[in-house]
Amino acid sequence: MPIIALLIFTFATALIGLFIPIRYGNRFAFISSLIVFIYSLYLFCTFPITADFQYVVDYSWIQSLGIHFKVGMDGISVLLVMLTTFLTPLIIFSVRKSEPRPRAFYSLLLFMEMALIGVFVSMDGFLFYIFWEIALIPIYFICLLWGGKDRVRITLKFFIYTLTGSLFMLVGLIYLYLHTPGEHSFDIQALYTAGKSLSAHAQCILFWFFFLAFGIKMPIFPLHTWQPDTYSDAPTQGTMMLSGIMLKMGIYGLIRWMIPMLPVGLSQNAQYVMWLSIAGVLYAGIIAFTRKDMKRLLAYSSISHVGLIAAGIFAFNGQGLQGGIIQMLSHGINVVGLFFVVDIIQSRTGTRDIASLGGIRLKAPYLATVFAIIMLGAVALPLTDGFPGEFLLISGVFKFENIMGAVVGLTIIIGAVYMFRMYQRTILGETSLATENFTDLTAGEKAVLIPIVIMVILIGVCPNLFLKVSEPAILKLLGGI
Amino acid sequence: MTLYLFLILGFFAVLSALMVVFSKNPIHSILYLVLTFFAIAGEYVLLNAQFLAIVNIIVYAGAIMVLFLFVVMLLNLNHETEPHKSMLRKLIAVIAAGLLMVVLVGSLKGADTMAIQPFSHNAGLIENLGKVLFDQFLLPFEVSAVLFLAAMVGAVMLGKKDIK
Amino acid sequence: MNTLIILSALGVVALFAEIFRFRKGLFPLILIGLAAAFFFTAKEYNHPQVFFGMMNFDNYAVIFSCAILIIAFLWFMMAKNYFLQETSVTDHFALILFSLVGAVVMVSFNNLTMLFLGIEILSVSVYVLAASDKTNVMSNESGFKYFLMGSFATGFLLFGITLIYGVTGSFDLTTIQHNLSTGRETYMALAGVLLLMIGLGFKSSLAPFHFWAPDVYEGAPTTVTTYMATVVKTAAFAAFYRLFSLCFWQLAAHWTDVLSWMVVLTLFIGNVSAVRQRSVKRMLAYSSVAHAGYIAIAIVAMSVPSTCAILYYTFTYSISSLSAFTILFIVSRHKGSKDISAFEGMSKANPLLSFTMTVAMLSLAGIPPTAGFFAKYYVFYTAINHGFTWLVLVAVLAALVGIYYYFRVIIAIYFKPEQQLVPIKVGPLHRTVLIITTILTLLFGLFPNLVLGWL
Amino acid sequence: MGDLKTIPMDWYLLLSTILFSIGVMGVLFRRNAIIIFMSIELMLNAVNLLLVAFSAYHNDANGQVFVFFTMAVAAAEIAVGLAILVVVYRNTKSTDIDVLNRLKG
Amino acid sequence: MLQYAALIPFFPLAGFIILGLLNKRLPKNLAAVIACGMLLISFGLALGMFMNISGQSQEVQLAPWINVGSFSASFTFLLDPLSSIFLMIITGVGFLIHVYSIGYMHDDEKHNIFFAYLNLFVFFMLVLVMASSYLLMFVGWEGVGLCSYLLIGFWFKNKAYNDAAKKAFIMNRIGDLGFLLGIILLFITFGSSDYHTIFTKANGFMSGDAMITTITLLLFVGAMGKSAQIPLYTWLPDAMAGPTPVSALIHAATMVTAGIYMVARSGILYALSPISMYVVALVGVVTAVFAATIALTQNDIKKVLAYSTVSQLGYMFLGLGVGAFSASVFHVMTHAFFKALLFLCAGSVIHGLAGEQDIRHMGGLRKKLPITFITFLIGTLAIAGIPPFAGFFSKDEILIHAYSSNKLFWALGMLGSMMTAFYMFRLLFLTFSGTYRGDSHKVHPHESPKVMTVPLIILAILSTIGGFVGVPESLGGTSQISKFLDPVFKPAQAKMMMVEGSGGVSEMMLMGITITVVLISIFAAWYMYVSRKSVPVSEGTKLPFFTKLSYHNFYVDEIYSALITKPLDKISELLKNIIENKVIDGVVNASGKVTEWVSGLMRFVQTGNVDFYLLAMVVGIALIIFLKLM
Repeated sequence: MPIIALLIFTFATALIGLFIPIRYGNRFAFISSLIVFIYSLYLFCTFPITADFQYVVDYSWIQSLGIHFKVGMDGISVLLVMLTTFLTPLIIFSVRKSEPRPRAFYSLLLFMEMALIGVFVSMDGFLFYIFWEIALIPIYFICLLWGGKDRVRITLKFFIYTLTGSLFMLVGLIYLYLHTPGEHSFDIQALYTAGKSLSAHAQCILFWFFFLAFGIKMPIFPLHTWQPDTYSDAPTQGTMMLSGIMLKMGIYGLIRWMIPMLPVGLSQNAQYVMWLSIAGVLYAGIIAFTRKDMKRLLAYSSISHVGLIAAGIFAFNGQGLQGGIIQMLSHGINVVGLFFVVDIIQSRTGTRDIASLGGIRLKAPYLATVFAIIMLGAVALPLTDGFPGEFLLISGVFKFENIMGAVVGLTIIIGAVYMFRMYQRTILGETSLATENFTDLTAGEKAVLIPIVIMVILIGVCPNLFLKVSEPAILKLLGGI
Repeated sequence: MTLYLFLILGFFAVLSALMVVFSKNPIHSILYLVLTFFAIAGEYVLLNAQFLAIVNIIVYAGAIMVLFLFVVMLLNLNHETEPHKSMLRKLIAVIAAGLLMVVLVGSLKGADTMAIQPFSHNAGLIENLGKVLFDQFLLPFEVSAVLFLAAMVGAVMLGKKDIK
Repeated sequence: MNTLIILSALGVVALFAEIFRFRKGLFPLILIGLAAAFFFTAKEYNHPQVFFGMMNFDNYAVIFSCAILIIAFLWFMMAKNYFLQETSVTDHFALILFSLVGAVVMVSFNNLTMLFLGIEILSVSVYVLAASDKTNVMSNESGFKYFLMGSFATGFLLFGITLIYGVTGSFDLTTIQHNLSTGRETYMALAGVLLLMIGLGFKSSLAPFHFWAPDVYEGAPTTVTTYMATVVKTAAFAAFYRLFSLCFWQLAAHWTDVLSWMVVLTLFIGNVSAVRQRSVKRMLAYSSVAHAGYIAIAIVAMSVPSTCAILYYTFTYSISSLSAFTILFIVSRHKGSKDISAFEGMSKANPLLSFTMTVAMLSLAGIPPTAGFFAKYYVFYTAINHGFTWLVLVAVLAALVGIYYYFRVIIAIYFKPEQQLVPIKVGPLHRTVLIITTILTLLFGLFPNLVLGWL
Repeated sequence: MGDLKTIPMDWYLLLSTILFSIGVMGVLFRRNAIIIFMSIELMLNAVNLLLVAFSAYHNDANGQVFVFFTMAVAAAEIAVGLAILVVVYRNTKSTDIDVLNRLKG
Repeated sequence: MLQYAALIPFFPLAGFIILGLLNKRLPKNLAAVIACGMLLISFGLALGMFMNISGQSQEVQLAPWINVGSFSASFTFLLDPLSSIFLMIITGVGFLIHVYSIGYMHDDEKHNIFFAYLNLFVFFMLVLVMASSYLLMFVGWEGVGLCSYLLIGFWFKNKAYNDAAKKAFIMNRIGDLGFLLGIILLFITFGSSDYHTIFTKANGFMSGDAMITTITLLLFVGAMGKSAQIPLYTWLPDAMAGPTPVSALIHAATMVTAGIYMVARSGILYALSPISMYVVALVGVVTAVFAATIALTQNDIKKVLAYSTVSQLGYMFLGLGVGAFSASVFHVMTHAFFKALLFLCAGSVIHGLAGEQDIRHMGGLRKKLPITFITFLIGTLAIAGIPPFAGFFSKDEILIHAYSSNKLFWALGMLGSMMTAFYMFRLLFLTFSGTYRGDSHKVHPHESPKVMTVPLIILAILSTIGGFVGVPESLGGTSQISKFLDPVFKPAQAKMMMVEGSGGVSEMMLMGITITVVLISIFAAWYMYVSRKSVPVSEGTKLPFFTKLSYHNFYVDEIYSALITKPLDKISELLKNIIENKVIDGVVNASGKVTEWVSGLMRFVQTGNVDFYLLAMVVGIALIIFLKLM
């Protein structure tokens, strides 16, 4: 029931938000998302740490097809729901007052929050797919309506790209559904059973179908080319949503749906997909070296980070999975923070071009400090949030195969190179023409960034707080195969 | 005997059908078409469907062909206004149609070895037909009234000049 | 049967209205009549009746009739304004009502004679309607092309019927089915089946017999195009499926591969051709061809769920198309252009039109939570269930191309800066139609059981 | 074949197929819409012939009744068709089908 | 008592938090007092621990950290003799440098932040040495790297300084990757990263085990990065961009010795792998000599000291590599004293000359800066290895062990210490003797304030007497330090079965040789720079080949740049412009383009001519029937 409450509440606020007087639009959206956050925090704090799904609700939806409205949360879901509900208020709060058509913007954000929560709690394949796709619509419009110059082409590409994957996933889901024992059903357990009973050949083919969907969403090299364009052209809040939460959908899909359903498919293809992921880590990282546009640089860094997460998850051992989960949280938090910083810089100077910036620290020490801390999280310095995840992931991959671990480990060097380069050229040095009149963080901006900074350190120092929540679910997952 | 009759009528039908297509003057085409219909009506008689044969002549050769003639006259098409297609396209048309024929004939030939005894059935007699038509086929018969109504309304609607 | 009587009577009344100067009251009367027809049809649900062995009003027929009546009802609401400016309103209404008779016959036939007559009644009316904008050469051309090709295709359809008759000695579906199952003369029967498939494929615009569709759709008055894309298409597929599922399923092994290749071709041509269209109307025409391809997948994978798939798909597709065409109608009348540029930047001044158009496009593109998604889902499900996974993969690729052109409309609506902020006036009837179609699109998308539950 | 009194069904099939194909050829061959309409009539007649033959073969009146309906349909169609043609002619002053190619692409 | 020692790191952390949060709101003096005070408290606790440790080792668990299944890591501190020595060095020398900084940084506008960073650094350094597991050590390890980054780039307006900071961080990261992979391998091999568990389980391994060799080599990569060994040493000379106290604290006394600490800590593992030991020694000795040759020609006062540090670190690794763990730790300690002293003196000189660092513009400062001169002299004597100064004992012990292990290493070591003496005295002479060569109108050399000179004096004293804790038995000493460390290194030494020393007589002889060689070097330096008063030529003049090579650091930076940095940037652009844009995205876009193109073609098929449509239909029908029925 709590889950239904979450979904309905977010949906209702999204609707109501359309009709709220513009003056109160921001406050309304922020407060309602804050309520959602507080409620989910309550759920999180009282969450019983077992491997079973909690708060399960099961309604029959389309009887004739065995489709149910079945939702529930286990340790993995609850973390991602938390991530969503934590970031959404921040993202909403970070919207600038000057944004045109604010009500639609907030409503789309809230609507998206609903869809994302839905994705993370679905226990029915069909429902999952519906939420998966629904989440795409608001972000599409956010990018289309408030995006940059080349948005038409880019958003369409983004949409078709992601839909390509999803449609293949749909085919895969239907195929699995038709192999569920007895009365066909989309229930997650039934799909697990169905998937496992398939021949190795069928599993491999389905594996690639699903991989396409999740791989594009994340994105994994070489399915990533929609991403840098979209990130750099979308409005910052859209980028935050995309990178902070939405790409976790792909990773979550891997963990929740793909791997448990197709264990043989995984074991036969893990080699290839892991090498792809690792190639992505290096490839995107190296490309990030010379990016001039800050958003683009972060976009590539995101690909690089996600490649690592994917590799860890495909390695499919305790470290890899747990690392993946904690890294999902920390990556979400870091990347939202970083994109917001970029947004601040852009709104002050009108440019994201690294070369024309510099010396911001002289004018805005707070910004510089906050940026530095979040960046350190991104480069996985111990005691920041990036470290536990990255360490676990690398060791997970290493455990799977030494060479891979060693190669993927290069990320800690590469990441440092591009991040520090960017930091140095934008924040340090002498002021440039663009940054001469730079002003430091406003109270509102601090209100967004400080929670992020706190989370960066909190996860770094006490990762156990989160790891222990997902542990039973992960163990069950590992044991189930 | 009947076989020869069949063949002769068939020959006429085919020949005049070809003339319909190849005649340059539309009026000639219409007349050849009438000839074809007569030949086909002859075949009907051969099959002991006298009523249909008569109807065929009345409806087709009579009504429809007059309609055609009427339109041709109305549109003043009795002279050769039709710009002919290029040889290539005509050739393609002939080939395509020939192809279709070959394929159809090929697919149907040897499908079965049934034979018909002409003049030996009474199914085509008017009384039988009447029974079937107004008993079994009453509903289609009535529904075809709607068809005619629709065609009539349509033709009138298209034909009449709008009062502007 | 009642349905037929009511519809025919309404048609005749419409004709007389011209004579008795009853035009004003005609429109409400027709709506009431349609509602009554719907009521009497619905009453026959679960009471299958056979009339003279010619019509079988089973649940399939009842539900498709109801669907057609609902669509027709909405269509009348949409088309009213258009016809009021014409002098021959009553003729139009009468023709539509007659054609509805044909459509109802097509979904309930139990005899090839009825099928043939049904198709012809529907076609003849629509030939005329397509050409009904008499002074417009486009409309003339459209009607002429439709007529010429339609009657040509009728020839093949008839040939097919004849061959079937030759093999089975009957026009009655039950007898045909029975006689075919004894396996006699399969060869000729198969030729008959293929020719019937070609004839019906023409009516439902499957490639390579689709060529008429884009031209005719574009040239015909928008309201008539709407009618063709909705009622005619629904009836055509209902008839197609009814015939093939009742009579020819034993021969499925022989014709599914042909049909599946036709589907592939249709999906390809329909979707790919739509990409470069500037005219929204023509784009929708191609999209209509493409959708025929998706629906035909359900026929290829003939099995129990196919019925539901076809019902759901045709019905929801009709509703979404109705919505899209209505907006196109409104916009093109306002801007004087059917070009996609007419839609540019209308989002700010016309939130209702923009929103409903977006929903319609999403539905046609098959994006959840709209009905279009579930329709595609159900078709895919049917096909995979029947082992036609490869066909589904083709359809998936086609759907991706589809996104491309449907989204161009959405982009035009939202993206381009507003050139003029004049809100387009939307009449109350149109408004009602749009709201109803949009709500139905979303409602059926979320609760497909509302449609599926009946079959 | 033997008996002159019996005619093989195949021959009817052949004859009507040939006539049908000539109709098809006519449709493809000519540009004058009226001739094309006539060719279509030819196709329908070919089918009618076959129907009657089958009817005779089955000794069943249904086939012949169906011919009635075919004729009815043909008449209705041709009436509508010619009406459309007249409308077209009014606007284009031609019955050449190739003139009608504004709708394309 | 020992329990309280676990609190040691938290005082500097508290200092950092207070200074960091309040920052400018705090008056400078108060800030300085807080920073120094925190360190003083820590030092007090460290001292108390040192007094009470007497060979025990104790773990203090503070909190769990990461638990994943069998994998677990916690915040646990290990208190044992080895860590206590390092604690003493860090807090003690650190405190002095803090005090010195009060004077040195007095006028800097970011004074408070500077102290905050220093405190943070000390915190991480303490974590590093107190960690009871490799993973926690890694926390400190990366933490000090971060602080080093922050402090090198402290004057962030200068691009070169920022570059230096970034270079330091990234080079360290390269090493860290090795370290990290080593830790992961440890986890996989031993199921834990706790020293205790690992060292206990390591006893079960054979000497020369491949896994252990891999692990130790990977760990050593980490050490090479942090302790600036070939090939990862180039960041350290550049790191002199930071304020001089930073150079003293981080890049001389403490952080750079982390690598030595780590290898010493892992003694048992290294003992099990002769190959790794050999590699450590080889890298160490090569670095020692190589860096010394570069130091010979440098003209920047801090650069000379930096290369000297690299060289001295090489000695320490040599010591580790030949199994002289306690000797190396001993050298770490003495080095901390004298190198901190030297750096601070250099700072004092720079301070006195208003920022001048080029020794070609110095000279004759003996009179102007007497205290600095004397303390610098003591430091120089100590590093050169003149008895009884601290450096002599520690370095000699390393050399003696080297001799008994490998004569070549010893010979190279000798060469190195000869050069050391030369370049140090060259520095001394060029700076303090002769006449002032700078622009005396603009710059007025002056002695530094008390707050700076007092730490100098204290460090000078330590450099003088520090060596006595490790006077070898051959010289009648008791070698207290090695006894003190014995509990830590015993198991390792037992594994190695090394020959202990090579007999008293021979030791005496080796010492004699060393001293002689060093004295000759000093004389040579005196001859060149005092007697002949030669001064290094100014920039731009042609230099002899080897001098040039040495002066330009053998062009290693240029080589790295040409081989690694620039190609990577090129590859980056190449990947983006060719692979990304043309190939991958090209395929994606092409699919769209092809669709549009085909769509364009399809428009020609829809000709608008009915007869074509009809023809297509007929052909279609014929084809269908043909394919199906023929």
